[in-house]
Amino acid sequence: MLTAAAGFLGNNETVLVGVGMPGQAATLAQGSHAPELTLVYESGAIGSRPARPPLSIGDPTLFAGALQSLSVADVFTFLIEGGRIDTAFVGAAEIDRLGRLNSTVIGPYESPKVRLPGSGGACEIVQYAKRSLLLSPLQERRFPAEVNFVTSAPPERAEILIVTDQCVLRRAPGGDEVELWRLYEGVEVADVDAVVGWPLRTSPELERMEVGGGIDD
Amino acid sequence: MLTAAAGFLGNNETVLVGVGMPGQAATLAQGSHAPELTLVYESGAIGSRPARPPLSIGDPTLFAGALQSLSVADVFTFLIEGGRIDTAFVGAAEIDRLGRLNSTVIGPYESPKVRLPGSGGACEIVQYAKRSLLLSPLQERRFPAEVNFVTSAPPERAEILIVTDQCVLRRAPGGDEVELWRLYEGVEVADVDAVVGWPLRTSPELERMEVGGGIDD
Amino acid sequence: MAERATLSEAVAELVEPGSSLYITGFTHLIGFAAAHEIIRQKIEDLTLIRLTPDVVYDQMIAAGVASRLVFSYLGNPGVGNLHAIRRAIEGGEIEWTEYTHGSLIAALRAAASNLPFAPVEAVGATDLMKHNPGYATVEDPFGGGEIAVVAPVRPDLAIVHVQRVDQHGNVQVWGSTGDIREAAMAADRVIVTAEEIVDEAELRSDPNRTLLLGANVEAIALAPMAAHPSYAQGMYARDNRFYREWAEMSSTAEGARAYLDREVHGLDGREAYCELHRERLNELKRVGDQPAGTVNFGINAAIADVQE
Amino acid sequence: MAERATLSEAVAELVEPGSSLYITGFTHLIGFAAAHEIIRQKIEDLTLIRLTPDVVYDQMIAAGVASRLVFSYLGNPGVGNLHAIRRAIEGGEIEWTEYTHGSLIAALRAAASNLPFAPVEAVGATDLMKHNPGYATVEDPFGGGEIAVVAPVRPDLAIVHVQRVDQHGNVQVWGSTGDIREAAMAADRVIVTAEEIVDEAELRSDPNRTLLLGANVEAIALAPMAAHPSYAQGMYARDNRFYREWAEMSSTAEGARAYLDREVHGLDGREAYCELHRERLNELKRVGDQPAGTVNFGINAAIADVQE
Repeated sequence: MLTAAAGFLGNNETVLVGVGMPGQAATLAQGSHAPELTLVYESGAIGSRPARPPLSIGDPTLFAGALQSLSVADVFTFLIEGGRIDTAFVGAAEIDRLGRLNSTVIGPYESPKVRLPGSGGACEIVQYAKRSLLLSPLQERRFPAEVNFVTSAPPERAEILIVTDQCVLRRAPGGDEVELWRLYEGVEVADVDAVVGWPLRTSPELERMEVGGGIDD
Repeated sequence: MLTAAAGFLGNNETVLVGVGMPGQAATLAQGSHAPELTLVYESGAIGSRPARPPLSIGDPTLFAGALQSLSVADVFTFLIEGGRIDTAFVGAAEIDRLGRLNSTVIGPYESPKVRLPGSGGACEIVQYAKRSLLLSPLQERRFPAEVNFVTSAPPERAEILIVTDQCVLRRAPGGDEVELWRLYEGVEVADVDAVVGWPLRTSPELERMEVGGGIDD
Repeated sequence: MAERATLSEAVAELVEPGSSLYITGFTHLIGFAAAHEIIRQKIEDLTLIRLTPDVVYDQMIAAGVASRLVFSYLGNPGVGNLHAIRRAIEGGEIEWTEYTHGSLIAALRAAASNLPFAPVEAVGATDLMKHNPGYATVEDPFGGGEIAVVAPVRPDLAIVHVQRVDQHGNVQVWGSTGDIREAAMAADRVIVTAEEIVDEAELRSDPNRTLLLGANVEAIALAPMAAHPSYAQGMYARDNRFYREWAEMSSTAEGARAYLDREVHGLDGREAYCELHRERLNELKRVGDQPAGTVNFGINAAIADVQE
Repeated sequence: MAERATLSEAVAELVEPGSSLYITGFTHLIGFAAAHEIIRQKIEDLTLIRLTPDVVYDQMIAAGVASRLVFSYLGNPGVGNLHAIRRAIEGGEIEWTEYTHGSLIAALRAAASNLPFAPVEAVGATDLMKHNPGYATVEDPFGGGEIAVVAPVRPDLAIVHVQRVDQHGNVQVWGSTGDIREAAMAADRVIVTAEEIVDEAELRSDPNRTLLLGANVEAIALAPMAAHPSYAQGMYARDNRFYREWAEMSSTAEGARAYLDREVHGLDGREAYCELHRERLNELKRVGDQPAGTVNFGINAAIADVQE
């Protein structure tokens, strides 16, 4: 998943990342084909060069030697809502046919079965980024036809890429729903169909994709 | 006028000033009874200790050794609109019975007879400061019953003090119109009435006032 | 004007039962010492506001001092869940009001500048709109259709932990400045706790680094290591081991309570806490030297002559 | 990504006839060199946007390159009137749109963050409401009555003069930062002119001082003394004598034209201008040494071990 995600990052892009896998994917891309990537953390660390892996997005290692330190208000105002994020890594427990994300709750909102972290910046990030990139294992509970709660909803002009451990799903810019777009070696369309909770359309651009680091890296 | 204005500034106040007379009055107060005065320039220089008189409100001498440098946006957001200005010096070509100020235009707005500087920050400053303080010579054209153009209008809760070369006019907090409040030595009520363009009320608190530095300082 | 106080005095005087409180720090410079002091003084029925409740509010909620939580992201950053808060929410033991980061920071900014609302367009597309009465819509008078707006969020009190403050309460912070300015300016009153109290002249050498003015601060308390177990740039690292241990301890109500009994109620203040953890704190404090470069603020003092 | 260019190339490529332009600087770091270059290249029909048009726009309007002015304060700061602009407005020779400082900066911020409007309550009480279609009112959905709002102001281009920039277009400014961030972030494109081009490492030593990212800048031009006759903190003083001379020269249209013929059209670029004024510039550059104090950004690099 990391290698696949890294492959989608272009050089010269401004990428919003978090700690963990997103940060690792971006670092991977920086080390190979995208050395000019500008990393943005919603904590306000921009262009970080961490001396060690960050423990959280406010970790001093992300600010020491960074290009810029912004307040949270300014990151949201000028970079996120300003539409200056090319690709944003986001997290979610569920993603649905329309590319809407749920990271808020399973069960009724007022009396939750499972209370999840909530939006954080995801609502604004998904609204304004040119492309949102989700890393998620392909599991049935994560891909319902309709999310339990709409935490973030991509606008029509935005692209949504969902990099899973078996395939890449995509809602194209201007598109109306999520489609099967890349299939890793050894995975069949039927394998994906069996998991996704709606009749999954196949993109006219569907291709096989070789994932360098292996599908479980 | 300077000495009179300085006398109205309390210690521990946050005072918004400009270059010229307001800055001089504040400096006078700082040098005598109000050493803890915090000076704010709308340029973002806060707590300045200028090594020489500033040429404009963005003069580096106001920033070198200042307590804080804020962007113009942050001065307006956090200090001015935040209601954190105790006393604000403002300028105007006209002030009327209701304490409204005109610094925009004489004659029709679209085809001005005299085009004045405009609001600058005055609109927001007068709206949000606890007290606005105007330095103005007592001249007929400056005190019409109704201003030609409302550039700034004080809200009911705010105080307006107009320090002239002959008297101090005031609209008390919660008051409805400007009244004669202090009369310098040697000036009579009739002298002021002859100039002001409406039947000027006399404050129940009207007192004689001795102005240290002379009325034309 | 800011008054010097001990942390315990400042909390006793300014944190009122039933009031709303914002402890700042976006995973950095989190005011743990103040939170522990509030728990120790059993000041209850609080409304706790923070973008990221973090372990600090998880502890306060485990301690039972809060009746309401206002937040935009519930997580133990880099570790996982906040168990005490999840238990309280899933068990219906606490009221909560939920925002997104962008709209909560906008709501604070609206409060800070006395505006009746702030536009927060992105929220319009979410289900959160239905669950928080602090959101509403207005018709864009310039023809853009219906737009979501947020009402101001104005805490009664903000408690701000910073790297340094001067004797008058003027504050400088570097590295992550997070939510500090917006929360402090939105609040009616501000307590500053600081790693160091320095001379005003040190701050005045670099006015661009000053985040808050003493004129807007009620109380200053010297409180070294007050952000432990979170970080302070240039001073100490996060105690990540503790963040993980808390995740484990707090997975039961009993575990959380045992911790609080031992390290909060069982100690008479922050000094005892630092003494207890001395060795660990000394490890965390081993930070390298990475000084900010300087710039020249110098002026042409002779310009008054030059210009004639 | 920012490209290196000469000032003349950047202006020729990015300033389009008929477009809207914001030259930044709130009485400090005003981009005079860029303004002169636009006049020299006779790029016309511009909409000029600035909180304080200052002498820089007075010259551009005297030169006839603008058809519209957007502003919030018309003055020659510390000196008096802007004669060319007053003549143009009183003579009906130019269109204008007028704001207050607070609402124009809010309109730039709204543009910078893609919001359809910003609330600007104070403007509601003024006559300006009636004369600027960029203002409207909405009903506060939280019960506060009618509230004034302002539409976004989005310049096609911002030209930003700064103390230093790195090879990638990342910008640092100290002293007054004024309107730079809001104007640059509101604009579709940004040209940076700088006193110095420094290595990225210098900026990285102090990320809190970075005002703009290179990722959001189109072109960088090295342009020492480009703010003359205005100031650059730590570099040179304002040429106040010139501000006064301009007040006198520009009191007639002929006087203003004579100046522009001599010092703009009559010179082939900023280098010739600096050469012409060399002695004067050397006087203005006599600034003292007043270095900003440093702070430590150092981290605990061993934390990964410590935490186990």
